[in-house]
Amino acid sequence: MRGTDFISELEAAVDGALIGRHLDVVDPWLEIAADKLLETCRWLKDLCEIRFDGLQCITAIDWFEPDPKKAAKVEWEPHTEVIYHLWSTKARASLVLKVKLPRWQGNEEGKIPELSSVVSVWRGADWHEREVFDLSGVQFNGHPDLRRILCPEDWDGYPLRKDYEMPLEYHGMRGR
Amino acid sequence: MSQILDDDQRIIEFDVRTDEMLVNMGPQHPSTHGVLRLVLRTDGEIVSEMEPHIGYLHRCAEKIGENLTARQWIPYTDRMDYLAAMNMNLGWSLAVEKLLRYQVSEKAKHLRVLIVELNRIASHLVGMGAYGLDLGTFSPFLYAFREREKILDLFEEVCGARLTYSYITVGGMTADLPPGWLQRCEAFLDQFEPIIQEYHALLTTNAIFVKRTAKIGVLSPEMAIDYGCTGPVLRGSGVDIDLRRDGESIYTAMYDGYAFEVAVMKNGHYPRDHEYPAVPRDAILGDCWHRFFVRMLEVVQSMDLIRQSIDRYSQCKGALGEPLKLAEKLPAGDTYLETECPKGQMGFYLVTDGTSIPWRVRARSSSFSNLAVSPELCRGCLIADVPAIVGSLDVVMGEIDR
Amino acid sequence: MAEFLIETIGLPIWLAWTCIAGLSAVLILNVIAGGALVFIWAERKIAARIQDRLGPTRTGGRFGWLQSLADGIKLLAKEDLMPDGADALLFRLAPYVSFCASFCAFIALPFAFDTVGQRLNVGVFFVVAVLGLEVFGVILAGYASASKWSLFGAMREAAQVVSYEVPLGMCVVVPVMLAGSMDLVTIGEKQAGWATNWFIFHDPFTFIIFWVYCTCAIASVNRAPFDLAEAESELVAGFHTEYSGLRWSFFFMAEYGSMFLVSALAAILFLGGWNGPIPVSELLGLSDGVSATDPFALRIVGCMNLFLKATAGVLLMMWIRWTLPRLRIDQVMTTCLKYCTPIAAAMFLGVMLWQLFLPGGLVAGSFRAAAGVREGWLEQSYRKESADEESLSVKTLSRHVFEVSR
Amino acid sequence: MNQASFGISVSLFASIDWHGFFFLLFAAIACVAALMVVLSNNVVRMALHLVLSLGATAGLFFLAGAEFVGAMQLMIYVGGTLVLLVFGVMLTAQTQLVSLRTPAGDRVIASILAAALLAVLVQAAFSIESWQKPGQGMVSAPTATPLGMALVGVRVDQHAEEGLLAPKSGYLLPFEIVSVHLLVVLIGAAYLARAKRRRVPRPVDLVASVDSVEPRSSGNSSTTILSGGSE
Repeated sequence: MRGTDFISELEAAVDGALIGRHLDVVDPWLEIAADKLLETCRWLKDLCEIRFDGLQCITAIDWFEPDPKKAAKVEWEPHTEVIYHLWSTKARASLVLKVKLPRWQGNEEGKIPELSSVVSVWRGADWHEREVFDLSGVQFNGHPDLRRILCPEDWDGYPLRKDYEMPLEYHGMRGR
Repeated sequence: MSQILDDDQRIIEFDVRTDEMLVNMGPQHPSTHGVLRLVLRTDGEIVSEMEPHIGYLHRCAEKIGENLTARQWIPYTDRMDYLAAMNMNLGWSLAVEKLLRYQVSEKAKHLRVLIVELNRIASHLVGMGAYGLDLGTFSPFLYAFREREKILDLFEEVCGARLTYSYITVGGMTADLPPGWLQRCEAFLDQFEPIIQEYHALLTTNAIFVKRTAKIGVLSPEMAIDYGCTGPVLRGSGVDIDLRRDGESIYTAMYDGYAFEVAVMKNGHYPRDHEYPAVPRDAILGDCWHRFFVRMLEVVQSMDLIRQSIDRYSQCKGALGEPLKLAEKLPAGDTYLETECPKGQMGFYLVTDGTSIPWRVRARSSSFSNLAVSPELCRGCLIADVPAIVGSLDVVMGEIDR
Repeated sequence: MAEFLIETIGLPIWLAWTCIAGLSAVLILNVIAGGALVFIWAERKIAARIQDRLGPTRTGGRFGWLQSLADGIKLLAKEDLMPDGADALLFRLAPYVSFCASFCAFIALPFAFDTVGQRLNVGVFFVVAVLGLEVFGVILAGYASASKWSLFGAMREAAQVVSYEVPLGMCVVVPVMLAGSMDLVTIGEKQAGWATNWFIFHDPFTFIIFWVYCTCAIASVNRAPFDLAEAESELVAGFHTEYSGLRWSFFFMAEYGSMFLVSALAAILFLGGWNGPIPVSELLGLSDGVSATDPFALRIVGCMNLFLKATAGVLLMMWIRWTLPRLRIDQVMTTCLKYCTPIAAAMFLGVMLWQLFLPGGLVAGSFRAAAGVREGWLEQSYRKESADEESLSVKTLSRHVFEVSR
Repeated sequence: MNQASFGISVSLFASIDWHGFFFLLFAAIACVAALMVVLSNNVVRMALHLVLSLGATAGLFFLAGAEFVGAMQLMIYVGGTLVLLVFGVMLTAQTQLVSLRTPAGDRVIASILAAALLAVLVQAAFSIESWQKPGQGMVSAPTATPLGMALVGVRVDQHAEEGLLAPKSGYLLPFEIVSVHLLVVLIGAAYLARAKRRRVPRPVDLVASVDSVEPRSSGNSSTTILSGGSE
């Protein structure tokens, strides 16, 4: 059960989930629609013939070029991307899913993008999602307790965003 | 093999009902490994809720990675799991080489196996010693560090550093082995072999150690996989996964032709390539004792690997090969690679936009997921078990907080 | 001793008695305080040897023997902090309660035949009772330092010491039964002669009870596998987390004092106290075997014997401490309630039956064969010269009684 | 220190009847500590003063030559009961219980009752003539053996002759009954105070019938699922 028939089975199982496929790169990946993510993951873990029971890693990338000169030359427009690395412990197979989200909810500054949480599918996602929320600013709906995990609770701003400015002062400590 | 616990050892009916007490252990607590703060809600001696707080050692290595070239980021990988820096370097170098589709020389491959397995022994020694410290006995810690010093001397001869080596870089190694190093390494292995039995006598088969670790913090295989636990924690629960055999092709290629058994309990017994102490009667698969025992087996396994790699390395003709240029241009794209580090599977995710500086760098830490399971294991145990459980997960804070 | 001073030096009576009283007080206090200092140094050296390192070598001469002095000065110089939430009176009082309890037991502890602070007829009982008081100091310290962790330490310690008094008491009753009296001096004297007279070799049951006694002793002194109170890994430093400087050293001295006390008690109860393995003095005819009339010099040898045995006990405790990991609190309780107490009870029964049927003990060869169970039990060493106060001596009384009641 | 004053202090020193001095000291400690128990408002202080007072009574027993009873007092009361009492106090004296304010009204009533009881006791004490003259000092042979034999039935201290001929029944049986009775009471109390604890679900309970996850044919490296299609 390889490649194409896996993809066709995925499309059959969750319609409208698969938006793009990029198979000729070093690590082939599939692009999944944001609203269909939870359904896809549940299918991959429980119903798909190859049980993807291991969630290796959740990462968020901030595609945004701060200085205008370079921004002109760049072919993608600014967005936030959340990447899920899954693997199956039985079949020794790995899979990469990507979800594209707007940088800010409805494009107004300060409201972070929303995405459904996959903690109900893999318990391991709990801390990974908290880290993505903490460092890159992605709101995971349905997460048991979405709090900052690495930065202090009352830290503002999302450090791994490209346009992030270190605060001038934090509790009396000089920032910059 | 299902053993439902009849004598509910962990639920102890206490007559005196004291009120709930919120108690926190750390961050400067001597038993937690580094700056980890555990908040326990205890009722008398029983821990009803445990929540680890991390982030005290967060140095935002990933943000810095967005301004450095691939080779310049190597020293940051050293500081993640500072007890096994060589494995970290290897993981990052292989990820970049996978993106570049670059093959290192045969000699470099065998040298990498040698160095990485030696570092695994050093890391497991620290794990064993610190675990003895958690359970109250101080002596094994010193025996472990006495042996580790010898390994660090060997590393010092190779790359000049004792803890953060930055020796393995993208495209090979910064320097070849000094003359006579292989003989000294072999001498170390020969004198280290009998000492392993000492450690077994001191801890593994020690009645009180068994009493403190058997049946404590039992992690079922499904929960281990569900939480993304990897390495000795996963193998301690009986899941037969070791990336050196089941990993990505570029990583398993290094171990091609090496004979080694994965240290996991398969249908009731561990691999028998050496005579190991028997599993105590009341230890269940997945408890603290098994996690500790898997690490002790891996030390012996690594010694075999080192001996094989020494033979292969000395037979290789040809040059070691120079590492890539400092500002090597990276093709656009992204790649993710996991390698088998002593604490578990350490993954590096590299996203590039065509220049020599990566767009995004992400390190997936093994202890991060291993620690994520600890609140589940510590629910309902005694206060004295919390360091035993957290110690058996062998977490390193540098790797968790990055 | 006092007569010796009065006749030879001609001191007035009261001066002689005060000197003796002063001397014995100083002796006891210094022996223990000095002992504690030596044990501190010994602990560091032994721990080092076990862990394949050197331990203190530079302080004061070759083997770092001044290390304890250095520690003492450091502790004196350290500031005596007190946490603000602490209950001032209790916080200051706790170390001294613990210190006094541990040292007060030395009053009744005989070092040689009659060289004892105050010869109590209920010596053993008194020592065990006072040992139980030491837990007060710990409880008060735990509560007064107003920190959750020390409270935990104090609670654990209280639970442990109170529950370990039960098996300890049972183990102590066996030698009392064999010697027929609670007076430590009598117990010690009963084991004079060859080593085979020692109670540990009296019969298999006493041998086992000796080891049960050792376990309970280690537990009641909070050492090695049972040192829950200051389990560094969980409770930082247990009840004396908040203490520093001199106050902390009092806890330390109390611990070493009671360690020495417990091993000295073991030596007297089971290992023949001040009697050496071979009765050299009798063989050389220096004394007629009944140690009451020994010349004074022999008592010095007796003291040395007891010190050697007690120190061996302390070194054993140190050895165990640096090899074994720590037990969990419920395992400590289980060992006490499910292992030590039942075994002690069974052995007690065993010794009683043995005593009934084989009064001479395992090796009947001891030339001072104890008369019979009743006489042994009743034979008191207070055969007063002036028997007038007592209408009839208890010895005749006892034999008659049992004929009547049979 | 010249000879004269040395002489005086020494004679003073020798003339003090040590026995009386210590008796007064211990009695004073016992009474003051008992008072402090009543007066202090910090629960743990109360417990400490109780310990002091009972310890002083133990001292009195020793002074009176009753070593066995003194040691018994030390062990049972101070070493056992009070440890548990302090134990209990420590666990509960978290916040509200630490300082107890007794209203003035109760104090007055309490003092009246106490004074009445004291009067009765003092009157009774002075009415017994054998207690009039100060005691005749230490008992000659303070040993525990007569106690043991009294248990068995031989009352050595009383008229020794008849005691010998017709030994009355000793105290052994009542002694045993009382101890068994206490044991039953203790176990009952422990059972009643047992906290009904609901079972905390633990991961171990989820250990269903687990056969360790057997791997697929080992030896080949893991590949991405998507690459198969494109090669």
